[in-house]
Amino acid sequence: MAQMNLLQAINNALDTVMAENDRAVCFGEDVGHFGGVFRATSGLQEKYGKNRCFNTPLVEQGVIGFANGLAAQGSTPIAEIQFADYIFPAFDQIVNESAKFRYRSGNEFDVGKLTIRTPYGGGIAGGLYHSQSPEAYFAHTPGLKLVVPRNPYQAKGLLLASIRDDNPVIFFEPKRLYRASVGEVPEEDYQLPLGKAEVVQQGSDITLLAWGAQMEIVEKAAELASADGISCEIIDLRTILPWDIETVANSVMKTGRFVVSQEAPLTAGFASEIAATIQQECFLHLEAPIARVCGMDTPYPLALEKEYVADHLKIYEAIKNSMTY
Amino acid sequence: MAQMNLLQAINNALDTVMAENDRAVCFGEDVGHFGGVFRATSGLQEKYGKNRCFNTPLVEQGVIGFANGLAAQGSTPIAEIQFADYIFPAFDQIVNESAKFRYRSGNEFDVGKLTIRTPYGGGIAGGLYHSQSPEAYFAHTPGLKLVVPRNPYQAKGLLLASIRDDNPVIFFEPKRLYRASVGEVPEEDYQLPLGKAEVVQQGSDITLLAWGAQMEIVEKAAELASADGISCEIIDLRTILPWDIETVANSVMKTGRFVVSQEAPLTAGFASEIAATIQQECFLHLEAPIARVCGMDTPYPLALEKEYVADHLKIYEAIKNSMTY
Amino acid sequence: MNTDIYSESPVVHQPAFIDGHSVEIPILKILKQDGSIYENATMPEIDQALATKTYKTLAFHRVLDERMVAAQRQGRISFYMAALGEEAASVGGAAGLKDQDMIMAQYREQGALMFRGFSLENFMNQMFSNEKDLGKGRQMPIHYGSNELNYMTISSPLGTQIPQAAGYAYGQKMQGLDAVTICYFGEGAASEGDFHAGLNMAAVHQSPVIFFCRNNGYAISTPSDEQYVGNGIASRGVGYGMKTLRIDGNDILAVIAAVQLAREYAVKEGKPVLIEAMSYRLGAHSTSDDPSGYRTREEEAKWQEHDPILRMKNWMLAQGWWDEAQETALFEKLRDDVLAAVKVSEKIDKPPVEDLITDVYDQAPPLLQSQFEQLKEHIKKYPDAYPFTAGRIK
Amino acid sequence: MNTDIYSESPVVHQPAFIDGHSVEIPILKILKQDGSIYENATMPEIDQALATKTYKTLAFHRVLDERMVAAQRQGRISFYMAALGEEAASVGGAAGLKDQDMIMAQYREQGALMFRGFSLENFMNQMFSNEKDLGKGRQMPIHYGSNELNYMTISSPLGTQIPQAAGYAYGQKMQGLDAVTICYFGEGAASEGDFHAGLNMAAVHQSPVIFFCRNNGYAISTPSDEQYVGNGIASRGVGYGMKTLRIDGNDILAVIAAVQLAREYAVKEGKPVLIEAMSYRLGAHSTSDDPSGYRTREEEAKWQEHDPILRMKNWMLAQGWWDEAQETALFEKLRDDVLAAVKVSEKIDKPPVEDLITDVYDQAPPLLQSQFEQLKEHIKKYPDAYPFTAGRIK
Ligand SMILES: Cc1ncc(C[n+]2csc(CCOP(=O)(O)OP(=O)(O)O)c2C)c(N)n1
Ligand SMILES: Cc1ncc(C[n+]2csc(CCOP(=O)(O)OP(=O)(O)O)c2C)c(N)n1
Ligand SMILES: [Mg+2]
Ligand SMILES: [Mg+2]
Repeated sequence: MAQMNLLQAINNALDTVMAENDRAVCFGEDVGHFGGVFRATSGLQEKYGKNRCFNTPLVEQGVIGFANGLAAQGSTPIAEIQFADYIFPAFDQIVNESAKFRYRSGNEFDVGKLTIRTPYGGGIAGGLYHSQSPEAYFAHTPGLKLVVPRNPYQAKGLLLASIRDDNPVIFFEPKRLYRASVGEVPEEDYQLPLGKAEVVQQGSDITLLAWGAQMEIVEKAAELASADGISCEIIDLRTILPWDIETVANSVMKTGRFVVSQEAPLTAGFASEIAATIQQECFLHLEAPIARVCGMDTPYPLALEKEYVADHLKIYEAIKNSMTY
Repeated sequence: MAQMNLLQAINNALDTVMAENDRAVCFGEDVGHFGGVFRATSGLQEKYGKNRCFNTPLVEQGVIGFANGLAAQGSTPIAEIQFADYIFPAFDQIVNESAKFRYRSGNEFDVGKLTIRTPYGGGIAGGLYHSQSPEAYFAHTPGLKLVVPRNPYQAKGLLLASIRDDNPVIFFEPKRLYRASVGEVPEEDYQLPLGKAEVVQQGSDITLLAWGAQMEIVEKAAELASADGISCEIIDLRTILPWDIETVANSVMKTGRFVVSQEAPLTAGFASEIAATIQQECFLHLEAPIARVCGMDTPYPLALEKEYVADHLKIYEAIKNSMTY
Repeated sequence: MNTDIYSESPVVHQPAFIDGHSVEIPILKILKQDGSIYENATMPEIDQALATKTYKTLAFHRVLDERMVAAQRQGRISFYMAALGEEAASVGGAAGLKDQDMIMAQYREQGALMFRGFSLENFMNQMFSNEKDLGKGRQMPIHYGSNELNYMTISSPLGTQIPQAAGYAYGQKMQGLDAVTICYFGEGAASEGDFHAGLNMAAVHQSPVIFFCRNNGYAISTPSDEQYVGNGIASRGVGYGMKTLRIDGNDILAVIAAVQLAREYAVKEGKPVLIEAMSYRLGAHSTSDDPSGYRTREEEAKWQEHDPILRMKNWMLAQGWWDEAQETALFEKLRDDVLAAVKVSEKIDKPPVEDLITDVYDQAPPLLQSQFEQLKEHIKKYPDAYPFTAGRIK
Repeated sequence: MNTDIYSESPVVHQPAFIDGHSVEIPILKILKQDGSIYENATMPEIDQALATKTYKTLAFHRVLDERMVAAQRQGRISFYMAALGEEAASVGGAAGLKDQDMIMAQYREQGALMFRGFSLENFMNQMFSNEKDLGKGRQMPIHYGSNELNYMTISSPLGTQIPQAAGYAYGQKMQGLDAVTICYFGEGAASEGDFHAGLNMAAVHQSPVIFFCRNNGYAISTPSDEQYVGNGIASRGVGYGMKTLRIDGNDILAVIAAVQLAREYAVKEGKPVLIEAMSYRLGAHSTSDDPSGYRTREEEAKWQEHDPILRMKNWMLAQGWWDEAQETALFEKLRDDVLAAVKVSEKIDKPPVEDLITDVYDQAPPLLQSQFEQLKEHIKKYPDAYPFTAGRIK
C-alpha cells in the first residue's frame, strides 16, 4: 500500500489501464504533455506516446464526439472535460448519442468502452463556473452510468471499474479533494463495484446519505450528532446512476429517519429522486419527512460561498429536526 | 371567441406580440417563409418582414446564442427549437448563459426578454428522437422558467405571459396536441399567470398532478376512477420552474393521497422533485406513498410505444393502489 | 509551437481585407448528361462489373424510394425519406470505397447501404419496425444500420456523426488497418457546431476520414443561401488546412473518382479530406414535407434534367454494358420484389415486449427490471389495451 | 436559391485537391519595434490626444497586471489573469471604436475596459468580490462588466459570447444605431462549436460584428499547432464568406487601423469582419498556471523583443508626444495608485447576504425566499460559523 492523494490515485488507475490495454487512449484539453490542468494525466504521454495521450483542440462537443466514435470503433477512450462546468457543450453528444448508441442500433453498435472523467464541485472559491455539481443533469438519462468517488482508495477502484464497464460512464472527480484527500491505496489492480452504495458507518437512529466530497461534510455532522447521543448510519451512494435503492431502503427501514445531502441546488437535484423513491419504498417505516440538505436554488456564489453551501451545521440541524419531529 | 387548435393559438399569440412590439423577433430553423415545420410561425414573415421573422442556419447552439445576444441588447427574441429532442446542442447556451446572465453580472445585463419555444413529447410514432419530454433536464437550473400549456386557451395566455415575463422562459409545446386539441380562444390579448398551478377539477379522495399533453391522460384516468366512486382532484402544474408548491400541497393536505404523472422517464424526472417536496410538506397528511406514473427508464421507444407510456390505465391502477393502501 | 508566426505570412502595410470569396474552388465533372465523357477527363478506376453493380444499385434505390413514398401515402409505413436526384452521392461513395471502410451517414444515403448488400428484407423490416428489424423496431423508418456491413446506424440528431467519424477513423489508424471512414452530411448539417469540431479535430489529429458533404440546395425549407454566404461549403476546408475537392454530385464517375482519390490519400497520408458534391434534392425533404410551400416547379424541372441515374444509364448504353431490354426487365423485377417484400414485412410481428428494456445498458439494472415486471403484470391485467404484446407475455 | 450552382464554379475534369493552405493571408504591420513607421504604411486616424490616452491606458494595464499578479502571490486576491505582451489587442481595439459600440470580451481584454474609463476602484472591487463590486461579488477576479460603458460582463465558458455578439449586433442594426459589436476571443476558443455558429450566423444575417481573434500562440498549455492546422484562423473567414484581415497584434497602429476600417465597413455595409491579431502570451495563462511545464524560456525571450507597449512608447517619443520624465512619473503614480487602491478595496465588506438570492430571477420566487429565510435563521443560530454575514442580518 502507498499513501496517495486523490489525483495520484486517479493517475495510477489510468496508468494501470493504459499499461494493460493498448487501445486505451486519454485525451482532452491540456491532457497531453502538460498532464492536465490538475495533472491527473501527468506522465502518461511520456510513457505511452502522443498517439495515446494527447491534447485536443478546445471543443468539448468535439472531445466527446471523437470519444464516441473511438468507442464505437472498439478502442477505449478516456476523455477528460477540464471542469464539469464546461461539460454542457457536450451535452448532446452525451445525452443523445453516448446514452442511446446501443439502444437505437439494437446492439449493432455501442460505446460501452467510453469513460468521461471530469472534476466537479465547489469549495475552491471558483464561483459559478468552477464549482458546479452537474450530476443530476445526467441522471435523467437511461444508458449512462454516473460514478463519484469520495477518497483516493475509492477513486482508483471505481475508476478502474468504470473504464472496464461496458457502458458509457461519467466519472465525477471531487476536485476539492484532489490534493486534500490522502489515504492508503494499493499499488495493485483492484475494482470496486458500480451500482453499489457503501455503508461507511453503521447506526440505528437515522440514515445519512451523500456522495463524493459531500461525504466528509456528512461525517462531520454525524460526529456532532453523535455527541448528542444520536447514532447515524452513513451511506456513500458512489454510483448515482443506476443507483442502489436496496441498500438505502434497507437502512431507512431500519432507522426510520433519513437525511440526504448534495452540493448541487435543491430543486431537481438527485437528492430529490432519492427522497421520492425512498418515501415510496419505506412509507410505513418513516418517522419523519425525508430531509434534503442541498445548495440553494441559485447559481453557485463566490463571496458568500460559506453561507450558501450545505455544510455540516445545516446537516446537523436537519438531523436534529428529524429526531425531534 | 374563436375555435382554434393549439398551433393557431400559438400563432395568434406570436402575432399579437409582434404587432405590439416592433423589437420582437421570431427565428429558428425553417421558421421564416415556410412558417416552421409545424407551421406555428406561419404568415409572420409575410406580415412583419424578413428582418423580424427568419430562417436561421441549422445550428441550435447558434440559435440560442444569437437569441441571448439579442435579448441582452434589449430586443425580444422568440427562438424556436424545431424539436425539443434537438435542444441539447444549445444546452450550454441555455443553462450556463441564459440562466446565469443576470446573476453573474450583478444585474448589469440580463436576457429576461428571451423566450424559447419548442415542441415536445410523444405519441406521434416519433421514436427516441422525436418524442422526448426534456423539461426535467432544465429544471435543475435556477434562473430559468419552464412553462407547458395543456390546450389552446392555456397556450395563448401562457405564451403571452412567457414572452412578456422578464426572465428567460422555455415554452414547451405538446406537439401531439398541435392539431388534436381544439377549443375556444379569445381573439383579444390576455395572459395567464406563470408560477401558478391550476386546479382543473375539484375532488376529495386523491390529488392527481400532471402538465401538458399528460393532462388529458390523467383526466381520462380520473373518469375511470370516478366510475368506481373515487373523487379525484386534478391539477395542471403549468409552470415547472418555479413551481407552485402551495397549490399542490394544499390539495394533498386535503385529499391525503397523491399521484403525479409525467411522460418522461421516471428517474430524476420532475415528478420526483414534486414527490420529494410534497412528502416533506404533507408528511402527516399522507395516507399512502406518493405514486409517480412515468415513462420507463429507457429511451422513448417506437414499436412498443403503447406499452411504454404512462397511459390512463397505469394511472388508474396507481389511483386504485393508493386508495387501497 | 512555431514562435515565428510573423514571418510565415507576407507583410503588407495598408489595411485591406481578404475577400470572403477569395478561394476559387473548381467543380469536377467527368460524365456529361448524354452519357459521353468530357474531353481529357480522367476516369476513375471502374470496370464493367463495378459499373453494372453501381447502376443496378442506383436502379434499386430509385425503385425503393418510389415504392416506399407510395407505401407511406397508403398509410402502410409512417415515414420515409427519398434521395431522388441525388442517389449518385451515396452509391458512388460506396463504389469508391472498400468494404472494410466505415460509412457514417446522415440519413439520405441508403444508396451506400444498398451497394454494400443490405437486403431488401432488411430494409423492409426496419421500415416496418418489426421483430426482424436489426434495430429492434426502435427508430423511425430509414434509420438503418449494420455492423456486418460497416454501416453505422443512423442517428436523427444532425451533425453528431461528424466528430464521431474523426474518432472512429483515428481508431482505425491506431490499429494500423487499411481502412478509412466516410462521413456524409448535408449542407444544412454543416452549420452545426459538431461540424466545426469534427473537421478541426480530424485535421489536427490526422484521422483518415472522407468528409462528404451532399450539398443539395436545401435543408428542409431553408435554401442554401440562407444557410451560408458563398457558393458552397468547400471553402471551409481551407480554414481547417484540409485537402478539398468539389464535384458534380450528379456525375457518378466524378463521385467515384473523387472518393477513390480521397481514400488513397487518406490511407497513405493518414489525413482527412473534404468533398463537396453539388446536387439538388428533387423530392420532398421527407414524406412529412411539401416543397411547394417554399420553391417553384420550374426550379425543380430544371434540375430534373440532371438526373444522375439517367446520366449513368446513357453512359452504360454507350459503353455497350447495358441495353433497354435489361433496363425494362430490371425495373420490372425490382418493382415486383419491393411490392412482395412489403407484403411480407408488414405481416411480421412487432418486436417482443422484452425489447423495451434490452440494450439500454449491457444488462438491465434492477430498477428497470422491476419496471418491466410491473409492466408485464399490467399488460396481463388489461390484455385488450395492448393487443400486440398481451398474447406474447410469458 | 440559385439553382444554377454548377455554373458558378470553374469546371475541371481531373480530380485534384484544393490545398489546405491555398489562401495566403498577409499580415498588416505599420509600426516597427524601434518606433518608426514602415515605408508607405497607411496610418490609422490618430491624433496626439488619442495616442496619449491609448499609451496611458497601456501603461495602466501593464502596472495593474504586474501588481495584481503580485497581490495574488501574497494571497490578497484568489486569482488573476494578466495580458502581458498582448495589451495592444484590447487597448487598440477600444481606441478604434466609438463609445456606443458594445465590447464582448473573453477575459484577457481588460485593456478595452480601461480605455473606456472603468475606474481603478471598480477593477479592485471586482477582484476583491466586495460589496462595491458591480458584479456583486459573484464571479472570480477579472470577470468585469459595465452596462454604462458598454462592456458585457465576462462569462467563463469559452466561445459563448461569439454567437451572442452576432445577435447583439443584429439588434443594434435593427434599431438603426450607429453602433457595432466587437467580439474578442482566443485562438483556442475559436475551436468551440459556438465560434462556427457565431461567425456563420453573423455572415448570413449580416450582423455588424467585428470578430477579433487574439492569436497568442497558446490555450493554457496547448500550443496553436495542436489547436488547428495552418498558420492561423484567419483562413476560416473565407469559409464564411467574410471579409478578413490579419494584423501584427503587437503593433498598436495596425490594431487601430484594422478596427477603424472594420468598423467603417461593418456600419456602412452592415456585415461582419474577422480580424486575427498575431501575438504571444508572454506571462502565465493565469496565476494558477506555470508555463515552464510546457514551453522554453528561449521562446519567451524571443517574444519579449516584440513588446507592444515599448513599441508604442518608442513611437510616442519619436513623435515628440512623450518623454522619459513623463514616463517615470506616470509609472510611479500608477504603481502608487494601485497599491493604495488595493489597501482600500480589501477592507471593504463582502456583499450582503441578500445578494445570495437577488438577480437569479427578476424577483426571487417563493421557494428561494423561504430557503433564504431558513438560511438567516440558521446563521443567527451559528453566528460564529458565518462571521462575515452574521452581524449584518436583520
Ligand atoms: C440537431 C438537429 N436539428 C434539427 C433537426 C431537424 N432536421 C432534420 S433534417 C433537417 C434538414 C437537414 O438538411 P441537410 O443537412 O441539408 O440535409 P438534407 O435533408 O438536405 O439531405 C432538419 C433541420 C435534426 N434532425 N437534428
Ligand atoms: C467551455 C470552456 N472550456 C474550457 C475552459 C477552460 N479554459 C479557460 S481558458 C482556456 C484556454 C483558452 O485559450 P485561448 O482561447 O487561446 O485564450 P488565451 O487564454 O490564450 O487568451 C481554457 C481551456 C473554459 N473556460 N470554457
Ligand atoms: Mg441539404
Ligand atoms: Mg490563446
